[in-house]
Amino acid sequence: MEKKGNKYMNPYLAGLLLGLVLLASFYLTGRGLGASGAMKSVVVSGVSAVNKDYAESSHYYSKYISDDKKPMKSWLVLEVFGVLVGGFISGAFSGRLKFKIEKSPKITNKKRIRLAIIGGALFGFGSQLGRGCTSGAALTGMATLSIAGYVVMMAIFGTAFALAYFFRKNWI
Amino acid sequence: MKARYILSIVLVSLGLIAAILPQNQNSSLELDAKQLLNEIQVENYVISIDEMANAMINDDPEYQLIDVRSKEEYEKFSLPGAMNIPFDQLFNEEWAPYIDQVARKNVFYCNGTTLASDAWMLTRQKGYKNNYILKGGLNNWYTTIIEPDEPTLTNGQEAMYDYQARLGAKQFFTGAGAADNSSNKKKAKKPVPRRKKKMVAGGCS
Amino acid sequence: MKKPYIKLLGLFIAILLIGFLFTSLRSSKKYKFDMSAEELHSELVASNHEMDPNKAWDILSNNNDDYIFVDIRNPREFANFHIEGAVNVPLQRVLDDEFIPYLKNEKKKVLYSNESIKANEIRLLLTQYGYDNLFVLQGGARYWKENMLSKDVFKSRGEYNDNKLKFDPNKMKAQK
Amino acid sequence: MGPIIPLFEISEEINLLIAFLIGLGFGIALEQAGFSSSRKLAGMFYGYDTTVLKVFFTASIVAMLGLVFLNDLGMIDMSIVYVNDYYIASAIIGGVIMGGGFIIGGFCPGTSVCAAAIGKIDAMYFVGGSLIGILIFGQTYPLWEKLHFAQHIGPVKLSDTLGVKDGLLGLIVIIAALLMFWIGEMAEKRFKREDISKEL
Repeated sequence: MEKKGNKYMNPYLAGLLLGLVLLASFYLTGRGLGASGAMKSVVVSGVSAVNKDYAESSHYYSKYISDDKKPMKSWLVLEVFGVLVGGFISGAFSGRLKFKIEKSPKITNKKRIRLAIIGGALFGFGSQLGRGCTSGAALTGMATLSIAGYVVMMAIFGTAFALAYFFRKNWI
Repeated sequence: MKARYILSIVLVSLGLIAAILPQNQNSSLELDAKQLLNEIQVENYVISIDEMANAMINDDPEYQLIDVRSKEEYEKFSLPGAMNIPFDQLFNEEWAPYIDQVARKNVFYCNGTTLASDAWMLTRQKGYKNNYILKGGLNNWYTTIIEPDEPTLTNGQEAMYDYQARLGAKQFFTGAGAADNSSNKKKAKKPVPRRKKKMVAGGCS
Repeated sequence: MKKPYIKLLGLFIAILLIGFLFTSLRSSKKYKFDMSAEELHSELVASNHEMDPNKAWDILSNNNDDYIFVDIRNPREFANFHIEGAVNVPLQRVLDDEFIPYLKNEKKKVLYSNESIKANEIRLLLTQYGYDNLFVLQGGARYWKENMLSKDVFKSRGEYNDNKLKFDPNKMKAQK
Repeated sequence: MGPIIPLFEISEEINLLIAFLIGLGFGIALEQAGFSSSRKLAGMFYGYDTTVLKVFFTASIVAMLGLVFLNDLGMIDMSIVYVNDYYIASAIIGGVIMGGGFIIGGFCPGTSVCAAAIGKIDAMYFVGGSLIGILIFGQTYPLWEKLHFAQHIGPVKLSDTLGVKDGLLGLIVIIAALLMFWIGEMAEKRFKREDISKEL
């Protein structure tokens, strides 16, 4: 089975690996992992590149812009860049590099992409409101036993379970 | 064997160990007894009278004298430029910016040694840096600067230089140029931003 | 069918054993303070643990068994001179297990060093570390040797008063 | 004693390098776990593949246990380690919106980046969608500002609220997670979808 090259690692082993990475992050930097924060940095620097005055006057963007720090030169951006490279390396070693759209055969590519954009937009919006995504709020928060982590985790998975029935055609 | 069984066993046993461990809070700043004992042995927290007198004459901004005696004693007599932090108020929040900082050498003094050494022990144990003790306190200051013993020939050249410097210092502190005691209480130097232990900024937002 | 369970049970017991062994070994190596700096501070403000040399003299001359003198200087200094009946606990080793019997007992321990400063610091350290009944001999060995043991009958012992101002600040100004 | 970078005031460049290396590990772990596949992720909610549950909980338990042991060995100052700030309303509402995004889009931000790296086109659109979502949030921020800061509790730990030791709560979480793993593996048998599993 291993020879086929597209089999994934045992989930528990992968979890152990991910947990050790998270622990290393805590030990080295005192903070956990994150992903949506980097995307926010991209948005913030994009907005301020288009219209700097507007970005500086906005309550939201101005929090992340100041003269001495550039939003793109932040910890999370570099970390997510690492995820991109790490994913690529891992995919290359396991022979999984391939352009494709993953979906249920019941829906068209166009619909899958439309759903991906809507889902992404919802996730992006929610991550800003909820102060972090699955990695930044739920995974990291659970490891530090913070209430916020458990609440966000339960909200995400609870909602996804509750809505799963309505979107079953997209996946199975 | 299924991975889940092994994982369950390992996690439950580690969890049991974790559950019986006492919960203690580490502090990266505070010293434990062994570390503090090492600091006491190394003894680089004592500032000699000569060094301090020299700094005072040159108005060295690096030093800040701190009088840890009571307010009454301080008002009666204190060294020029000293500020007053009475020992019983040592940990009051208002003094924190002065005793917990990294920019200057704070020199604690009292009449003898006890209060200053108490103050040093307490602040050092909390992890504050840059605090020192004036060796022998005011009594030693008086006998060294104001009534210095004239060195005999056997004391060597070094002692003679020290003696000369002390005579100069005496001139400075008691001579015509010395300011009146009431006005030489210079204002304490402004507090600098203290080294605060703060939580890492993290998360995703 | 039974074998895997035995293996798992073995693994379970092995991890637990190693874990407990590890935790019990580690706990003996900690030098955590019993008292926080704030607690010690309020204790220092409230009470006085200084031992006047004259009182110490009385204790010694009365052979008072409640007290024990502890010399925290190094063994060489101790060999040169020490107060009668004192035990030697070198400063760098005060936390070692071998000296616990001398320091952790019902008796009142009077610490002294060459001067009072080191003894005072060690007293604070040990108090915070959970020891009690510790006092500091004011003036230390030097004052003791020079003033208490002085053969000069004309030199009165007087009172040890290093914690008071020994000079008159007003007189100092009069020298101008 | 850790955390090393904030305590030893290590330079910003090293910090960013470490960020990259940690990201590298994060990416490899996500990809190896199969989080780069949206149908595998979504399988969690239909029972045919509970990888998400297993990886997610194993990872947080390993890190949690690791923190407890590091703390006990005096190797980490937990008072510095970041604990997520808890704002009740925004955490719940944000979580609900994210849950919707998860089931519709099939990714979360971290996994979408990882999936985009190995050429999943839907993941690339998901990343684009996230950027749009964040932009929308930024543009309409005045509407949400109040909600964003409502009911602030602060960085509170569950163990402190319940008044138990971190390690004991850890044991409870472990037992709960192991129960979930067991249920998950039963569900995988019950809702088996060979057609999907083969494709992944």
